[in-house]
Amino acid sequence: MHAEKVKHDFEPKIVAFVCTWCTYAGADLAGTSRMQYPSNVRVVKFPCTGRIDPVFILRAFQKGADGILVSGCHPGDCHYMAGNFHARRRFAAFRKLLEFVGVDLARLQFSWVSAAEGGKWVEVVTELTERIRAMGPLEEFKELELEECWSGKIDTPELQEAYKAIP
Amino acid sequence: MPKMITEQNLRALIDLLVKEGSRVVGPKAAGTMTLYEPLAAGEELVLTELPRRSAKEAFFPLCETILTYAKGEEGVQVNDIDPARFPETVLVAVRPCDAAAPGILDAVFSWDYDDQFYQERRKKTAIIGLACTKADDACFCTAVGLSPAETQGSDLFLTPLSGGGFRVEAVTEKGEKLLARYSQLFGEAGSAQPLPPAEPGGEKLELARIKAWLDANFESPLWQEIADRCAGCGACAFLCPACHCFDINDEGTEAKGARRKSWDACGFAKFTNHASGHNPRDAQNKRYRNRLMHKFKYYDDKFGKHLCTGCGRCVRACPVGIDIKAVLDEINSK
Amino acid sequence: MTNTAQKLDTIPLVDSGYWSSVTEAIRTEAERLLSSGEVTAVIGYRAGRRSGTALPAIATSPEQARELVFSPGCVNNLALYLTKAKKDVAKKGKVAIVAKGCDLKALAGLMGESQLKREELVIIGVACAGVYGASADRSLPLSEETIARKCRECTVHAPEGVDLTAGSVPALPQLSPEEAEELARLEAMTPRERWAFWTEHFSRCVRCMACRQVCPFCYCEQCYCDRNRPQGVETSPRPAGNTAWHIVRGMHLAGRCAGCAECERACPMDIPLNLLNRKMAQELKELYGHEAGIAPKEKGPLAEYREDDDQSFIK
Amino acid sequence: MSRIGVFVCHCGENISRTVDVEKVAAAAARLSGVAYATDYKYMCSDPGQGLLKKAVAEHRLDGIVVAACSPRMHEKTFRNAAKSAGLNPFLCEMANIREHCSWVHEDREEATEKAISIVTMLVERVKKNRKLVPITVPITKRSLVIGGGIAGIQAALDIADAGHEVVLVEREPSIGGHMAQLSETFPTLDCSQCIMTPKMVDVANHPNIRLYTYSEIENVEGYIGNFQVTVRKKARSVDMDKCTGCGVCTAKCPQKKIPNSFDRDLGMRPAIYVPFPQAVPNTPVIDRANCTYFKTGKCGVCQKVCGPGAVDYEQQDELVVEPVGAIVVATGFELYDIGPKPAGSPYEGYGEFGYGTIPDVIDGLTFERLASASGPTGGKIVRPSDGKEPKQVVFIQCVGSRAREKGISYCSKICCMYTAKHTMLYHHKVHDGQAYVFFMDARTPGKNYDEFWRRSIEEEEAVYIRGMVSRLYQKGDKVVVMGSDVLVGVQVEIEADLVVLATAVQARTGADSLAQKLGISYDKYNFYSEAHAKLKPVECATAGIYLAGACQGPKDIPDTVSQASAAAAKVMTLFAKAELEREPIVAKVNERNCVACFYCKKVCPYGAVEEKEIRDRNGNLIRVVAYVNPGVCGGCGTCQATCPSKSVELDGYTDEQVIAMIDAL
Amino acid sequence: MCDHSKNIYKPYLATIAELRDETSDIRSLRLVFQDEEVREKFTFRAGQFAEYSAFGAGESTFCIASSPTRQGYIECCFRAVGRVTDALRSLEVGDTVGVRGPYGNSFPIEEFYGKNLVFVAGGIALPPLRTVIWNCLDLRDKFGDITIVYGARTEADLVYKHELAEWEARSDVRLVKTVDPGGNGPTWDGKVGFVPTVLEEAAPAAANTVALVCGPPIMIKFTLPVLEKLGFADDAIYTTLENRMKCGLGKCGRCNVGNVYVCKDGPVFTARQVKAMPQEF
Repeated sequence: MHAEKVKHDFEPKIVAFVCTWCTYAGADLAGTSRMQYPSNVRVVKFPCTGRIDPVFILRAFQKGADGILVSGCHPGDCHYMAGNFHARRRFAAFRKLLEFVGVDLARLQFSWVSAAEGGKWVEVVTELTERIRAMGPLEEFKELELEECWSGKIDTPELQEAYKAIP
Repeated sequence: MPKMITEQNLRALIDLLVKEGSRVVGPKAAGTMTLYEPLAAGEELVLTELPRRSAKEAFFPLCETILTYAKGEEGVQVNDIDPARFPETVLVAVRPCDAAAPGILDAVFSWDYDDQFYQERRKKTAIIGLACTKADDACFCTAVGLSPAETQGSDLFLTPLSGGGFRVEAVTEKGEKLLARYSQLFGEAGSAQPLPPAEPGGEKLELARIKAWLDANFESPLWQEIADRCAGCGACAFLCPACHCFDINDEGTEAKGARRKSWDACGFAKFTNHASGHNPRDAQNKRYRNRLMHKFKYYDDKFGKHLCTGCGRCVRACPVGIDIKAVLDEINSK
Repeated sequence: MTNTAQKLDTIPLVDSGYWSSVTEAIRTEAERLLSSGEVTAVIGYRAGRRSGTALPAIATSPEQARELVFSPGCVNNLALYLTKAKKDVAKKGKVAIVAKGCDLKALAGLMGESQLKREELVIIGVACAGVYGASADRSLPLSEETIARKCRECTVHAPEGVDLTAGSVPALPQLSPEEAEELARLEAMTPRERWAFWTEHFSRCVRCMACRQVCPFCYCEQCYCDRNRPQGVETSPRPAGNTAWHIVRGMHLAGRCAGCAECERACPMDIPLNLLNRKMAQELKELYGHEAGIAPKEKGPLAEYREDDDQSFIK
Repeated sequence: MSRIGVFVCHCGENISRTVDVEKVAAAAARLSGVAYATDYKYMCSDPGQGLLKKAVAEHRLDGIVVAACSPRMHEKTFRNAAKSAGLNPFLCEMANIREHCSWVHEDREEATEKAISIVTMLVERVKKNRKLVPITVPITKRSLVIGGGIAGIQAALDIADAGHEVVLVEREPSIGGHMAQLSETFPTLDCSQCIMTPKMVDVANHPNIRLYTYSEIENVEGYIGNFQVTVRKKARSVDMDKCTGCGVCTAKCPQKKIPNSFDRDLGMRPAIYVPFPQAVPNTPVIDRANCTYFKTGKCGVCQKVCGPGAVDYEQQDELVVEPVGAIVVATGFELYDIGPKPAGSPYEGYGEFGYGTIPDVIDGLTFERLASASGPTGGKIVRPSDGKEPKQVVFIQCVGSRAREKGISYCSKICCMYTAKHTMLYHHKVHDGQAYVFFMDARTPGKNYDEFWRRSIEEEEAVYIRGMVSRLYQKGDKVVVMGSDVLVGVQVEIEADLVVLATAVQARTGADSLAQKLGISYDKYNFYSEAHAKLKPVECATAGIYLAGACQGPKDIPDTVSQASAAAAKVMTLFAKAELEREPIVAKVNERNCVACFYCKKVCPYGAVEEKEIRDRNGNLIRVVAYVNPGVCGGCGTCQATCPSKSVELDGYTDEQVIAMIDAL
Repeated sequence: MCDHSKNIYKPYLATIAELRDETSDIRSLRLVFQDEEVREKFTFRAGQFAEYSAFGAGESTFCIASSPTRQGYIECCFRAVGRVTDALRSLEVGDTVGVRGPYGNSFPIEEFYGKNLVFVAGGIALPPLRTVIWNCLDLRDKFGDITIVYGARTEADLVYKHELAEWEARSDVRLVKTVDPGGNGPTWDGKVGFVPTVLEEAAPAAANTVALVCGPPIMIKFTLPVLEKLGFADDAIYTTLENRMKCGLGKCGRCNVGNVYVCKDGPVFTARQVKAMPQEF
């Protein structure tokens, strides 16, 4: 029934920031329904999308995420009434800022996945993983991590060595 | 016999040095500014402008990794950075106010404990100074005892000649060696006259008088008056050729990461803040006082030098118009 | 000068009488306010040591009021001196502040954020013709060449809602919107090109925090980026931490920034920081119709919502 | 925090089938800060929990990660186990390697790798977890019921009977609400007054009920268990303590020509009046807008005739503060105004149906007053225009309801049934009369409802015409109703003597402003929103506030009474505990860093953020900071994401915890 | 002492051999250098400090709290109040920390030979004196009377409780322990009162005596006049200053009080020296 497992050259790191009431539960439902999806995603649970600080997205990119999903309750379904409405504005603005700085927004997905939408969770995660896999690793932030003074070039051989020494 | 070098040969010298594996750092166009940066070729050298940041970062970089660590099964592994492997460097077209700085900073970086990150770079760096023929109204090197033609601090010193090219003076043995090694690029100076040095304006300062006032005026309304305006940023300190405060931080996780040393500024509110919340310099007046005292009194007390070369960078950069020259003028007149 | 064919962009935008009339109006009002005891201090500008410069001044006596000036060198947004981080300045009692139109927006923003109360403030508005740009040759008069980029697109030459307007707005030519053009140029780039543009700038950042320290809205006691438990943003001046810092700052100011461009002016590394703020302002205007204005707002675009807000970007 | 125990569950084979649990445990054991790691077949079983408890003691664990199923499944279980092992339960976290891993991935290698990474993230998180203590909130065991209709009366009586004090606030001079206006009720045709008035009297006499009529809610502060409600007692101009209800004043009042709104303006009342004879309390009120004394300063008849001297023209509105622990909102509904579109109304009017212009076009509630034995006509059905008995009556259903183009798309739920009832009442009173009903659908779910509806057709001879009325106009003393019968496919024209419109039920005018005072949410029609449509149908999202009756949406009497009792039961459940215990996932303000921009307050969906003044020892104000009331905080964390300096932090989801997880990626 | 020939910022690695919670947030660590050579060569003097790192969090400065007479390990004691101290506190026996040092000057123990000693400490400031106390007790016959006045806010805030008991039991030490009013439990057998007051009551003779004082600024402020009243000269009073430090090497520019670098000119100062400094600490 299941297709033969394909080995890919590049397996992206995908981080999902989700609210506990809808999307986390939706992902649970995908589990109880034994749906299958790529194993790249790591879920970080929040009470509400309203709690998700843009800094977390930035930090995840810096720490090696190749793609990020932010997902919560559909509008009107927020367990806290309005958290997702605030989140919606916050991320509408933040994605524009990231885009302006030069982050490809294809790497940052937002979705509403309810507790009943196990299928949608699978769909969203699969689609994002495949898209990022096709795009390749997010080099931009990784390059930055290695750079030091003098206009961002690794300046000396010993520094290059030092960075290599960080496993 | 005085030597000279044409501008073309100066650029050729850079090309040659780079080719031989030296790192050459000099003024280079960086967007709207000029910065001291590693040069890939002689043509990148900019001779007309004072770089926005001082040359101190050739010895004391903005941020440098001093060690890396990783936690493995057998505990923590610390990976050293060996200063012995820093590259041979030539700092080229350094203005006298920048060239003077290392001579001031040597004292603190070798005081009992040798900071090899600084020392090793210092040892391996030759400085080719360049006399200034123009100054702006922020420049005040002459007021603090330097001059646009000051050779002290340089190993080799260039003075622009009226007909183009530069008169070359070997100031130190290091300079002599450079001169000898690349003699094919240097010619005889002949009769060409050097361009007159720049004339920075402003009142002369009696630094001893200023120090005497500082000795006696730890408490003074002056500090509050300046602090009222001071926004508490670090622009002055970071652009200063002589400021050398730094911070040490671990970046990374418990499992792996790097320890880094980076510039810090005594004007920052949290500079002296204890983890407990106690802060000895808890107000901007105390912090500005420390800045000025450190420059013209404390460092003098300790090392007999003052931490100012009159480059004027802090004057130009201060977003709220604090003018250290005006402050010194005021103290000088007291 | 014998040179009659003066370059068009170096022609003075206003005659020097304008500056002296504004200066005189500020002095007169400041003197009156201080001698009547209506205020304890007037925050204004006085001339700096170097020609063409001016610096923030806090006049507490009628004599000091006579030293206040208004010139093209009066670049600072003095609202800075009213916010909490610099609260020493606004000593006890009512203070007056000299404010250009752009500064008024910052004052309004601060009122909306409960940092200021209008009734505790006397605002001396300036009918402003514009000020020098950061790299201007200050020996020249204010001209198309020397004017600040933000002033080229100023819509608030005449202050509103102030207690007194100093001077009157002279006739000013329409100037090309350089910043808007630059923004459009960046928007037209590919993400990778923009990334290169910004990281080149950010890699030069020395983390002197001048952008933060001069920002009227960065009045937090403890900046998020100075926190170390957790260290959300790396503090050392490396490209990674610098980029994070400027993105975080851009986000923290989104919907709050009044567009005074002080961050950009203060930056010793010439990072065009106001482009970030301007971009966010433009987006928030498009998305939610928000614009920084002279009237304080109750909430601001990122503290409120509508149920039918755009969500086309959400799957 | 660095003696962490990691317990990897096989979940029978549910996890171990695809995840190499031993490898996960071994990898966990190598993580810094992990003092003990093991795997076990069923962690949630008694022996599994025993294993955990034993390990806590043996290895002095100060944090636990159970890698097993979803925390939504067993977080409570393991936190309780941790608690019984002497550990703060909030130092225990679950790594979801079943729903999020073993069940959704087939490749053993990949799934194992993912499980290790999930466990690593949770271990890093637990290192930053803090001990949290459940929050207890004291409860004031009194409740407020807003609205004295059948919903409010039922809720108040239930709570009062359980022994708790109730404050019942009614806007009108008398309790009773819409039900008191009805003639008879479907599907049993009981006389509404007969079943209602005894309950009204019970309220008046109940020792646990404090009744405020002619009063409104001025302000609500506080939170669950601890509300402070300010009630505005409007000036009645009659001293309730002195008045004996003798009725002399109303009889002697010279101003008698004021339309009585209780009777839908069909009858008249004096300026000092009780709205209807069975009113509770039976104390008159002076309608100051229409009283000659108040308008001109002359008259004063009522004061002169009042024996006990109860009439008090100087009486002022009075504000009373009532501390209560719970609030039942039962403010009911009003009828859609079917006249031309009123200014400010979101809905289009029904000018075309002549309401307000043609006197013999009336709404259903007016018909109730006509049919009521205690109504203005004594129960005789007559036309408002000439007092003649109508021989042909047309009833039109769905006026306003289910009319998206007019602004309302919902069904008003009660109209099908009351129209059927109207046809019956009409037929009982006018035996030779004919009732026609224009209807879209007949909706009769409910016990004995369909039977009742059929009876109106089969026994009471009402003619039901499926279709909408297209036009309606006055012709002589008749009202011509033109419509189409879509079943037969013909145009119908009826010359009616009376037209009765079944108008939509809508939220009370001002329902939104009351909601804002209460801090509860409401939908676009201003009906109050329940916390969950199915599972929390009587609770508001704001803790401690409950809904009863038509203020939440159109309802008939049985549903209203059921919901009222349900709301009362919720209040009693709350009051059954000595103190309220809440999960401590609430936001806290770091007062040292707070700069009082109050963005937290601006975004808080619960209104939990207050402004707190910090004063020195001498009482001088130093500064103002934000304060999050833990009793009100819902724990969403929106404040923290919004706070520029992160001076407010949500316990259980702190930045340190989140960033530790991200860094462990 | 560190081999600074290459990288003066590189710490030695040490293993936590023992740890002890002194109070709810104060912890003592006993550290043993991992490198055998360092273990043998590492020497220090009482009063010197070191930079301790928790890798990933950074470095923090505390005195070496153990006595130079006890070899093979060093001890430190700290309150978990910041990023680094929190991280240090989260480490367990067997975990690795970094140590740089010893830095700064020290108490001139040899000059105290033959003299009486009075130690006055408050709260968490006992560790810098504890190193001297043990140093002197280990060379007991070189000193005259030894008096220790130690106080804390409450009983629970006293550090080194087991050692207090040990000193109390010794006949050659006079320990006066005290807690602030209200800080005493039902079984408290010490004094109740603030340290300066208790010191005044204890009234150690000033003749041929050196006083070593360590404590919070407020305690120092009220203790110095008491000592003066008891007849102690400013030169006979020693204290230590603790400023925020990063390098510990006299370079980073943080710890200076006027032109005095606490990390190199200090941390041990006489009262005379402290009085001569600008009052900015």
